[in-house]
Amino acid sequence: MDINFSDADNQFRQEVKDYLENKYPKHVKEKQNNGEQLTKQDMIDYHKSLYEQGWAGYNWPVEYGGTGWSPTQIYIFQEELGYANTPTILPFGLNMVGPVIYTFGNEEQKKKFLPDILEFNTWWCQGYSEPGSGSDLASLKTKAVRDGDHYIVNGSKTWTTLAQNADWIFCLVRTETTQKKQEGISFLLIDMKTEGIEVKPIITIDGDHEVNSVFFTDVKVPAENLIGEEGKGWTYAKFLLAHERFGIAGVPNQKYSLKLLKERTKDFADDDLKKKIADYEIELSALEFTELRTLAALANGGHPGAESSIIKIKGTELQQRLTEMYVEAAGQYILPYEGPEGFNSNNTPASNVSDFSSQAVSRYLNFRKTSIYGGSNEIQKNIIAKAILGV
Amino acid sequence: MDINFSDADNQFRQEVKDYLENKYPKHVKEKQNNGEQLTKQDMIDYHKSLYEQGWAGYNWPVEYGGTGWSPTQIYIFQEELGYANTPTILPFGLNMVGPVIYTFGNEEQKKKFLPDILEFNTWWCQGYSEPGSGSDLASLKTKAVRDGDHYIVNGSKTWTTLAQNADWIFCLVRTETTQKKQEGISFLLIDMKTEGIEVKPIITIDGDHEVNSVFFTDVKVPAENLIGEEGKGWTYAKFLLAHERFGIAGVPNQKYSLKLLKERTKDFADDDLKKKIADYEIELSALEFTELRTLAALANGGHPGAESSIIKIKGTELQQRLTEMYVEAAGQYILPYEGPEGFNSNNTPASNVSDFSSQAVSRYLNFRKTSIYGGSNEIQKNIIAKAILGV
Amino acid sequence: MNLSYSDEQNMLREQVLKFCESDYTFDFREKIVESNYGHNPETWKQFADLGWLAVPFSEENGGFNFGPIELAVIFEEFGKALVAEPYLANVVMSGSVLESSSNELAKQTISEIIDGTTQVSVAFSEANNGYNFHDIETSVDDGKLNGVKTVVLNASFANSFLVYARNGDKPVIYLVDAKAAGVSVNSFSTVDGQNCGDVTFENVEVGESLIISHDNDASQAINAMLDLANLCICAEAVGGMTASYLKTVQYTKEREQFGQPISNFQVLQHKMVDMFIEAEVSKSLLFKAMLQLDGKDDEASKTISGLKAQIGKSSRQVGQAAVQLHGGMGVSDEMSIGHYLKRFTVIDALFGNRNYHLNNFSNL
Amino acid sequence: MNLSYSDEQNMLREQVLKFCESDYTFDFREKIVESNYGHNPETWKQFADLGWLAVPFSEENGGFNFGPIELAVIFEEFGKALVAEPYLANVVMSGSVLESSSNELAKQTISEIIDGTTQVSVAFSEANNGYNFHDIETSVDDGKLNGVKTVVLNASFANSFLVYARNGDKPVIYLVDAKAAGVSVNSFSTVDGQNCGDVTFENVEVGESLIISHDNDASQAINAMLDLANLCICAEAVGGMTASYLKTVQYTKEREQFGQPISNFQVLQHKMVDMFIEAEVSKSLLFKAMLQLDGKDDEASKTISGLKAQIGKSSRQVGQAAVQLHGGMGVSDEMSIGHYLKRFTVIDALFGNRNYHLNNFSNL
Repeated sequence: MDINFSDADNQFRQEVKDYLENKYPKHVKEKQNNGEQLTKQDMIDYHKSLYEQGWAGYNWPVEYGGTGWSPTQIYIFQEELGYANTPTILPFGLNMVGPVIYTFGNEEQKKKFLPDILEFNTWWCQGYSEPGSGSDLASLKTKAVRDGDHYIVNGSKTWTTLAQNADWIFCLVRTETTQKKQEGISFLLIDMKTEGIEVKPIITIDGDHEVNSVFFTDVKVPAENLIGEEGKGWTYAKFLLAHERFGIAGVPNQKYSLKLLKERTKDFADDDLKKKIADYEIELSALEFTELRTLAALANGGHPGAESSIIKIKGTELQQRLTEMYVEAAGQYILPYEGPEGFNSNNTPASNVSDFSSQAVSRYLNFRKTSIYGGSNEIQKNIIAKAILGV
Repeated sequence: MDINFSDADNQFRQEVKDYLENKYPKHVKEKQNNGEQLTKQDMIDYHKSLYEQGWAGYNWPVEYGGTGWSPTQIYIFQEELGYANTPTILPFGLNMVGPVIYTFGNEEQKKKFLPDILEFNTWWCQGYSEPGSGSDLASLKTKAVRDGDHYIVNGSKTWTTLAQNADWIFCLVRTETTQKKQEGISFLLIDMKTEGIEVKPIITIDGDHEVNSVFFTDVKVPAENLIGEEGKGWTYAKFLLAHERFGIAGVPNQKYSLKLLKERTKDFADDDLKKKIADYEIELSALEFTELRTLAALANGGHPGAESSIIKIKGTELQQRLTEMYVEAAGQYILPYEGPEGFNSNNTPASNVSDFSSQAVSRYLNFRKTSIYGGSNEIQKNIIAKAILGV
Repeated sequence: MNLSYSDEQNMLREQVLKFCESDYTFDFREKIVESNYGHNPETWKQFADLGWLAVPFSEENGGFNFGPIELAVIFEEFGKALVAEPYLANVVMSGSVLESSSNELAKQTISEIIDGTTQVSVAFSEANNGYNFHDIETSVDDGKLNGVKTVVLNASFANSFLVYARNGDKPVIYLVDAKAAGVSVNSFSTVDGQNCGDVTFENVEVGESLIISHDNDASQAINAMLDLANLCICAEAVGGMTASYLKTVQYTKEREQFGQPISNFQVLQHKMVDMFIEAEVSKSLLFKAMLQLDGKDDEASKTISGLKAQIGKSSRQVGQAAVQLHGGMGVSDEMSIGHYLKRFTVIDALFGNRNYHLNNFSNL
Repeated sequence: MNLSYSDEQNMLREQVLKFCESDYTFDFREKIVESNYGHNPETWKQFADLGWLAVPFSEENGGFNFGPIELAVIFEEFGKALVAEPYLANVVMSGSVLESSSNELAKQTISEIIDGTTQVSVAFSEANNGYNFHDIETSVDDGKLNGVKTVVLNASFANSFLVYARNGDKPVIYLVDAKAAGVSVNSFSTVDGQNCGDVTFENVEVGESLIISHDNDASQAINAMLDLANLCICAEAVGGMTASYLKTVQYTKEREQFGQPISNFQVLQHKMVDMFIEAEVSKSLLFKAMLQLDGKDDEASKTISGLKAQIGKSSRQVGQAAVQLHGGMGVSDEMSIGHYLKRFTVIDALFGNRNYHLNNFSNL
């Protein structure tokens, strides 16, 4: 056991710093550091800059164009990006559908989709949840009926993040009605430009438009877009969910936000918030080392399993606590609202010396979703109870 | 609505103070204030002094020798006793079996038992829990078989508080094996001197002997000691449990302990414990007013029902938090142990300026039971969910 | 000691409850919040007609001479219905400051508030004083008022401001017309759909006639206002918590997952029990605080600090649990449930948050 | 970076685990705790024969030159089995202080500790210094030692004491024989069945030859000892937490209520999941701390404070939940489960409790 980084590791860290210094797009950097919202094009520019560096597939195997990095390298990469406050790498292509395609897809699908995912030529979104299904994912009702070379898809998906930007959606659809609801589900890739698809925004309590409902009316999907076997979609879905939970904790981003919070509160007279911050920081390092232990197990040939549920639960709890501390630090100056909607002029309230206060409540409210989506934290506890504790 | 006390109330408070000053036994007072353990005789002396004052039945109706006090009077009485650090009034006779007898017993039973309960001529204990039953109280197995004028009782009870001092025990026994476990249970009063009863101590993790196992082997109990109808014991048991939960929070005692804790910690440099104490004190007043609201509802003709579960849950949580704060305040000086058992001389550790430290861990461990007994807090939440929320 | 509401108080509750159910549905509220900073002139007129704008004022001033208990009753019901009208800013806060004054200008202003023809906000908070509301820089020199007040509630609709300032070392409260030369308002919608603003005073002429209160009376008036305002928003939060747990119970009974209503799951049941308990104990403490304030008990301020600290904790727990148990619907803007959490967050931040009041309680 | 135990470390764990399972059952432990302050000379001899008493010492001093990782491995297993032997007081604490010294007396004492022929305790804490261990009154004047040390671990069996004192302004550590004239020990069983004592020094003659360490080296030696001791008891707590959740899972599967194993109840399942999570994240932080201490990282002290604070919270939660889920059996002295909670409580209280270390972490 050894916590020190090798010379090679240190050299690698320098490479990441060089990227951040020279190749990370300047306009993205500037907006991020000012707390401005990024456009779709900004996000594309950022992801493409990673691709050009050869790092888009930072957690993919070499054979599919990934980096094949060691856990230590992935850790360093994420840490440096976090410290530099880069945008979150969008997970829908790289961490979700990508691994499903290279694990369960056929050669043609790999050739067709993987390069565009890495190069960020296609923006993906996730068609899992439905209005009635929620945490009971397998109860989904969106139907795909085989009709010659096509499936005809009818139904709707909800809570679809950034569907308004997406080129493709990966969907769980019901291809057969069976006794056991986990059977008869298939995994289908659908071009968002196909006729019959309608995207409607859902405004969340933070006033933002990030999620959507997606409606499918007689949507014709080529049968070649089916991943793996018809009816085996549930297996692929569970594989994806375990991968999704991994990295969901956003430790590097949390470290960056923590740094800002400490700067903001360093002159506070009362110790209370400082103790809360210390308590949070301690738990954050415990979470970080839990991720590292899991990464080490993976490097020894394991798979992300129920242990990743710990990371989902603790990671989202800590993210939520962080947003609560931001609210506490801002005090009454959370009131004036400068969100995307509303009547406000471009004036900034006199009490807001930075964007710190005005964003506090929006972030707080926005992060409530993290303990709900991707399998609510209650569901994660059910998973651990069953898979690890055996009760 | 009015929070102020009437002149009559204030005069009543003075009467309680007079009792405490003049009639509350001096030897009990001294031991209590030095934190010494009371003997059985001390407890009897204390209860008899209340009886002589006419206050033993402080929450009983006048017709059975009770005081018939208003909720406000009961509140004042308990508050003054708490501030004076008097021993807890033992609930087994006065709050448990007494109300069962005067509500469900026949005239002879009332005449035979109630005066001795008030006068504390009989020490009662409670035969509810069994080794296998725990929170699933109705699954009890102790059997009573009718044999002429008697029942023959076989089985065992456990966690019986102060059975070593008791003259009588009230028991739930199974008089019939039925489909539904709540049926076939009867409520029996048993003289502890009867042949075939054996009491064995259970030592708890705080090192104390407070609870016991009680074994019954062919114990002959006169049939006249059956309360109410055979097979209806579950109804009486539930009535008793709701009464038992009421007052279980021990708010006045908590106020006294809080006062000591505040004195002990007033010069502490760090604010952390002071904030915890403030938080606790606030919640204690919330609990106190919850009790008062319930008392007011009772005075208007209600019965203690599922609402008393709130008082049980919050009351025990707060008691436990209080003991945790004592441990925190004592720091490393919790280590030297001066409990009833052990090798120690009568010397006091140099670090213990008072009994404060040495008792901290014992109290902490002792109070863990409060969220377990009388229907565990999980069971209380089930009760609220069903009876109040209707889920 | 008597812990039962009077018939009069029960009738008042009934009246507010009925109004909210029939005239102030969530959809109606959302329209007002989205279009007009939470204030609807017609609703305000209804308030005036129902006599609600007169509730806390003395009979001498044309009011009903009701006290903290009646205000708490109203706010508990407002909290259930998420009422956004500027009752707090006008009737409670300005009302409290004005009622404490015996001068004619104050009396005149009260009568205009009661009939709904004017709106008044107290401008007391400043950007750099955190929650130390008496540490102010706004000052009067040579009859000219200068300073900037922040987070002034309902600044968008206020016709005048009660400005907390100092004259040399002495505290003073002036009534300043919003249209007076040198007054400028920069207003914002608040996160919970009401409004507040920065109000800047630049060489505003303030004669002696505009003084509502001065010296010790002025700082006492601000303290009394803060106590009453905190009591009212705590009552509002208690109403909101009650609505939150009731709506959550209802939702979980209707929402099916894994082939059954999710209310069948024990973990969710216990979470709802925790919500219920938090709402109930908060309500109990509200009783203590309103009774003490009503009885002018010396401990009232301390109890209100305790209540505010308790509410900060309980309402956060209840609001978060309500959102969590509603799942995706909990974070959707079109459901009311998330708006309770928002309002709880604002209530905690107003007039001293949980940590501030925990300190206060500890030191009082 | 490498987060896998070496083969040697895994073998050590295996050895300790096997010993505890076969030679240190709970019943055996209870007898030793009840009859002899937790220390059994024969068990101690087994420790010596297995080489465990030599673990942290340098090869030069006849030890295995193992570091914090190996000690953590041992303590994690000790924690699972509730081992009460005075390994912490002798091998870790006195060992750490003695190993930091280069003088002959220290080397001689180490060899006696390794072969199990002597026991030594560090006497550093005083009644009035709380957790400010460098704020001491015990002093040497004219070659005479005077002062009272409190909560000296294993004082009942110590043949000598490493006494932290000051000579004028300078810190010094002396090795003082327990039988020397002027030394008196007032010992107590501890709440968790071990022992500690007050040790009084009254005009005890201490020559220069008894100095183990002085000046800055002495205070550094105390700090290094505290870091290592805290790491070890945190590892012990991690072992105890692991045992607690495993035993609780087992118990709930066997205990039937309402016609089924209570492990079927979702609320209890989630409570056990919470226990599991707390044990796991604590273990993760233990990894960070032991690796940093092993690598002589500048941040090690801060991380150990963080770990101690985390353990204070997590172990309390796990210990309390374990007792609660065992119901009546949880508070019964004859079951092991309550003894974990007791030990967690003592571990939190030793060498700075959660609040102390939270402050430390915040200020470092």
